[in-house]
Amino acid sequence: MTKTKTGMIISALALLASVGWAQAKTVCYVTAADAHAYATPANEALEARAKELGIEVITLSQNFDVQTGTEQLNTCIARKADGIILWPLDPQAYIPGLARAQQAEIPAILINSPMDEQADRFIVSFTGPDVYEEGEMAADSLNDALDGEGAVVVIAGQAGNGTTIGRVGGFVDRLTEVGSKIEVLDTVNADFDQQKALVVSRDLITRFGDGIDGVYANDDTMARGFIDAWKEAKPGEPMPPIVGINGQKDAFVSIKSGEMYSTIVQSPVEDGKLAIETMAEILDGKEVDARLPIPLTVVTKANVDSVEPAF
Amino acid sequence: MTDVPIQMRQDTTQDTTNERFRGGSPLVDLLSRGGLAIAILAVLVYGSLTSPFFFTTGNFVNVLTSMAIVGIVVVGMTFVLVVGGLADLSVPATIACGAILSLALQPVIGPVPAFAAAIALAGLCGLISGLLIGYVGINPIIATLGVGTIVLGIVQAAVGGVIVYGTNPDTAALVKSRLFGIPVIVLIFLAVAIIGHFVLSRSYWGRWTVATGGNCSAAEASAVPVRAVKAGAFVITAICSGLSGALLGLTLQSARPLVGTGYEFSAITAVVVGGISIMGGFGSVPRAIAGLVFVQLLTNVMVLQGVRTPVQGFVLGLLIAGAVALDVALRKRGGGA
Amino acid sequence: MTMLARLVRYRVTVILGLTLLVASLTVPGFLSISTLSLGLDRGATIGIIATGMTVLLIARQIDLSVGSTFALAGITAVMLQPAIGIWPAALAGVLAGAAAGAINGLLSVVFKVNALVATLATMLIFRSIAHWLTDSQPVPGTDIMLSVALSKIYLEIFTLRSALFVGAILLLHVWLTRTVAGRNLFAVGSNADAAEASGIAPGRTVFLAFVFAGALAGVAGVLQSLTTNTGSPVFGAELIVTVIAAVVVGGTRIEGGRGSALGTLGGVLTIAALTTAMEFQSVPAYIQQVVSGLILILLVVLDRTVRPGPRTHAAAGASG
Amino acid sequence: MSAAATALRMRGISKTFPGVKALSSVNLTVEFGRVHAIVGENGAGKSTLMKVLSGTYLPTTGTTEIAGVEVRMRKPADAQRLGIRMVHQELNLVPDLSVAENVYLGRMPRRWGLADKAAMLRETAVILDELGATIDPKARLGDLSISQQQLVEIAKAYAAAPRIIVLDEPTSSLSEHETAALFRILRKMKQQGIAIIYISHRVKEVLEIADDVTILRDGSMIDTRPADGITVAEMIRLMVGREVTNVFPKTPSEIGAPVLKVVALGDSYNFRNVNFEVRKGEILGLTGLVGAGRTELAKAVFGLARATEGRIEVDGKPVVIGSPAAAVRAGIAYVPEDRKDEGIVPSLSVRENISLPVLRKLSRFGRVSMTADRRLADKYTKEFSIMPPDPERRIGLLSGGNQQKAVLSKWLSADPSVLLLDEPTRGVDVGAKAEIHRIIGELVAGGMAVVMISSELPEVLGVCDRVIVMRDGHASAPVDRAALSEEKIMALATGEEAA
Repeated sequence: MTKTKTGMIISALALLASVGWAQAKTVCYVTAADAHAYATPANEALEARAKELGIEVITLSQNFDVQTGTEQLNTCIARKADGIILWPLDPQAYIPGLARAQQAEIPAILINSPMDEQADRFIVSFTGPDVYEEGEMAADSLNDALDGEGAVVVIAGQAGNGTTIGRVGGFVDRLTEVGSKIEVLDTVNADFDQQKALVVSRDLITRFGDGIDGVYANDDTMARGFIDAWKEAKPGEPMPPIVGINGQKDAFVSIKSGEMYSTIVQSPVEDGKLAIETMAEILDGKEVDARLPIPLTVVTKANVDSVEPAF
Repeated sequence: MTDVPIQMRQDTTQDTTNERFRGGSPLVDLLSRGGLAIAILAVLVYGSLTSPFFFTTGNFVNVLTSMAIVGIVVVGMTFVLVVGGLADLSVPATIACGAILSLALQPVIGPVPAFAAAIALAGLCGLISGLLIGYVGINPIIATLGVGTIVLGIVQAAVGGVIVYGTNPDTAALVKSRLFGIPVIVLIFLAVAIIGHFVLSRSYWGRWTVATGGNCSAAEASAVPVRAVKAGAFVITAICSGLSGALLGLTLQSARPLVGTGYEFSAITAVVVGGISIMGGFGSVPRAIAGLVFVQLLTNVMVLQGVRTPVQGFVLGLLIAGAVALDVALRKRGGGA
Repeated sequence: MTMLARLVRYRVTVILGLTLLVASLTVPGFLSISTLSLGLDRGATIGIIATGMTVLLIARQIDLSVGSTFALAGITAVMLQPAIGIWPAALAGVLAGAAAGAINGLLSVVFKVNALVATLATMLIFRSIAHWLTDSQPVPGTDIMLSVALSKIYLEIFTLRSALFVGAILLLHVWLTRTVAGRNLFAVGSNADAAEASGIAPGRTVFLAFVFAGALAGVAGVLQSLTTNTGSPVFGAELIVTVIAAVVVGGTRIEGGRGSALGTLGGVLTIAALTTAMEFQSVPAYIQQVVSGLILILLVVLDRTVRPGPRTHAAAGASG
Repeated sequence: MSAAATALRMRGISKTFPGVKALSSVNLTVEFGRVHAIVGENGAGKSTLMKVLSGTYLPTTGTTEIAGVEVRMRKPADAQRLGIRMVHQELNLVPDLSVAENVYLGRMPRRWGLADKAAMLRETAVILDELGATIDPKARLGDLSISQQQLVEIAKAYAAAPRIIVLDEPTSSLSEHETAALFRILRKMKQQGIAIIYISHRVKEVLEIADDVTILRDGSMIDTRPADGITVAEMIRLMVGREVTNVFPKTPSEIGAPVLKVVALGDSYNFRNVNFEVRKGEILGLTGLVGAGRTELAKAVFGLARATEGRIEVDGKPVVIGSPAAAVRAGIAYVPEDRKDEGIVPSLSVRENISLPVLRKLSRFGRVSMTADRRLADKYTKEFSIMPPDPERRIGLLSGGNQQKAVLSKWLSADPSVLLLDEPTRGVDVGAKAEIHRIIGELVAGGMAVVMISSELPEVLGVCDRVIVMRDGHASAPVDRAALSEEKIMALATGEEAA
């Protein structure tokens, strides 16, 4: 009996342990995850700014599962939210949900990641960095580092993930576009995971050895994995130039010490703030631009001291 | 206990014998015993023929280092399978527990106590699963799934979901250092494996584990504390995963809640490929490690060959199914009457 | 029967009722047709897969590969659209699911590989095939407006998939409790040797159970692809835990021989209601995880420790 | 079914497994309306022969005729279609289905495509009534007692209106009382013209019920003859190939002080207020109908089940027994009834099985001393002449009798002062049975106190010094050897004040 009660109390508490109900405008925020190095500060910034703006936010976490996200859009519509901020994890899958939101006359914007062009007619705006653009910037940076020539390896995120697709696609397309002579030796998936990156890097180093002239990692965490593997396998030998993305603190340290060539800073705080501010304007009936980028900064040894790390 | 299927109450010796334990023809016997050794040898030969980098000290150290972390989990998982506990699916949670706590507690109580506390807390998670499985009688899959979900949720809540960074680079240097050219982490793995092997094959606890997996009721009627033995297997696995996680945290000097994802399946794969029955009552740590070595070498060869990640998963899946199907087939053919 | 035993027997109903009560007190307007409709839709994907899983668990089997089958079926349905049209492609997707189930059945019945190990292997294999087919990119469908149409709500309650789910559960209920084949399924899960000695073919039953579970995972996968107009190799990666939890919370025993379709409906609705209620309150996903984990463990512990008298399960066994 | 035809005619049936010839050229003829007993020791080929008859095995050579028609049965369903029904010794029932569903398992009646539950319940009630069993057709089978389940198994075979019914050790879990009821049923079936094949170890029972007897030994048929005119001794001689004079010899021993005393013990469900004591050098018999609470009592004394009331004393001192380990510490050992399920760990060697309860004593710093382990196994292998004399052999590969000797060794290694034996000779062939009795005799001669649970009255009468009889969870006062008779025990067991 007591056990039943305990369980019930726990579930009751879980339901109650959250923000109360107020008669403010309600925005439904479908985020990528609520426990993630980038997403968490973005979520926090978004929620903090919303409070200042007097907007009620319902945060739904997809926990990196697209299917959950598509169903959460339905929750938002059923909840009769005044606006939807979606963090898409797939370029396609949310389109029908967004279409339904439009039918229900709920304005929707995208945060952080883009979707396919087909989605454009269902959204009011897209705020945030462009992962494809980040790939392009990384390509430019690595092209600079190698003087447009050499063999590189790409350590990619999770296969099939929207960010991975954008960051790898932008990189490869850009290299072709500028006619770079950089050759991609291999692209391996390490799921944005440092340990997995460490393991695949060990294998890459064994396989190609000194044939690796440069490295492009889809994020700084995985760049870290390559650095560790290199130091392990070839202690004392000079590190090939490594380009990462995100602008984490430890990447800044690595750039200063020369272990990394560059990273691209995108601030999760800016990302979150911009999204809610844009939504607030939409709710006030103002016109907003269809594309509202957050600043992306390439950080190398040259400017590392003047830029703030993202997180 | 009314749900226990009706037992036979008469002696039919041929039928009472578990198929697995029948004698067979020498060839079949050799195949089932030495199959794994032959397979490892085949991978070695193929690897050295196809890649100039394969048969190098560097590559072997690389393979060993890569398998050390999952290897420690494999040692624990062997106990779970042998005791008839099916599988411990809470491994990702206990690894995360070890990794995050060993880093997060460093500034508070110092690196060594943090390390110990991380492992102890992981062990506590195993104790909860173990109590549910051994004493309450809950199916291990459900219990470890549930406990794993809860623990992972708590761990995420505790750190607010962000990455925890290390504050003491010396600890990282220690874990990454080498002794006689062998990485310390590999030595730790070997020590755990040797201790695990000793406990399973030479100690009374190990004998109890095998007996409980072989026939739980008979072991219980032989004054074996079966509930504790079952629970113990899960505690052992959790301590191993905790240790694994702590070492992982120190190596990476950063830890995320999802750091342990996938390790449970890698460990089960190794144990199963090592020829250890999921039904329990049979198996040893060296067999499980042989399975791990085979899987790791094969993966290494595939990576050196530039095989794509999805294909690697495909091959691994085929390997698990094939290894077990072959095992079943060999034992059946060897069985006869 | 004691009060406690009664509580345990109707535990799913109790938890479901409690969830609804607490939610309605904290979220104004929670108890409404639109919430019910939403909850059903949220539960439909899990529920359709859980319907297949119920049959497998009763037969003392398990399928860990349903998430991968789900993705594979969806991809098949989307990739074939340009070639053979939407509906034939959807059918092909379901058949792909059934084929995946048949492979599991084959491994388990013919090659006698333990179901847990066999489906662990095929989970990897099917997922790899999904990545290989799509080159790890999501594949768009041909008609996006169909997706919007499919999500339409009928009779103010049902979407296509939630109607399919409820229909499937009701059919399964009749099948399990009233048909000879359904009763034979219980016999196979409870004591396969006895079933075989009585002229029932356990191998065939188990094989068909796998095919059924695969086909339903296929149906769910196809519906998912059609409503999102996307086939993605990463779909369904997180499904399996929820599916098994829903079935087990519904009172189906993982050791075979006991279970019911209506229980699964209760389990699915409980989980859907809980998720929806917590999402309405912005409860972080990790807290949601802790709550679902606790409820799962709690229900199973109660099931184990409280024996609701010797006859209760008999009645359940005889009448469904 | 033509009355003239012979129900079953098997000619020259042989069955060879790789390396083993299980049956060689067996002929068997069974007539309709007669009970045909098949007797033989374990391994004589009875089970193999029945598996051929039930379609589980295809014979290597030989032909089978049912009612004059030659048939070839490849699976159990084939045999069932021909009207052959088995009552297995390992009950083939489904615990999670109802009694009625079990009775109709594999051939449930349909109505509009659905299972016709009403018809099943109705018919099952009729059949159970006919068999004189008071069982609710709606009850979940797993909730019934073993003997009730046995009756359901018989009802299941009977309900199929078979031409030939095969009963494999049907009385192994039935009390004498229930056995008598079964025999009434069999006689009724016989009158209906059903051919009954009755397989049993129990020679006396066979002579009581059978019309014809076929004796198998080592896979060959020794003889078929009418049951009239065979004596028990003759039949045993034919089974074992030698004359066994005294089936249950009693070794004299000196009875000393009480060792184990059980006071007002109860588990508030299976047994209540049980009092007895067993003395040094004494064999105390514990008998009664199956389900009377004997096994539950023994398990509670050994700590495998929980007692809710009363106390246990060893050597005059009260002991708390919460687990088998505590019982072992108190000097109590228990050889369980179900050897396969609770006695042996088949995957371990004889050595590993024998040392299981004393592993901790053989260990230092957690490590098991292999020397001590081997010494223990060697000792008992020799002492009890366990065959084959190889302690490293997996125990699952041994015959039942040798397994039982190993289980006894296991407990003697723990050096107990009280030994609880639960049906120690069930399923053990005649030769091994005598040997086990010899060992028990030696143990009590050496001063051990033994509590022996047995359903076999001749055994109880033969070896026990005193006997207590349990009925519905209550124990009778001990009856001295001098005052014992089968009638007296039956009267106490059934509560009928006869004799």
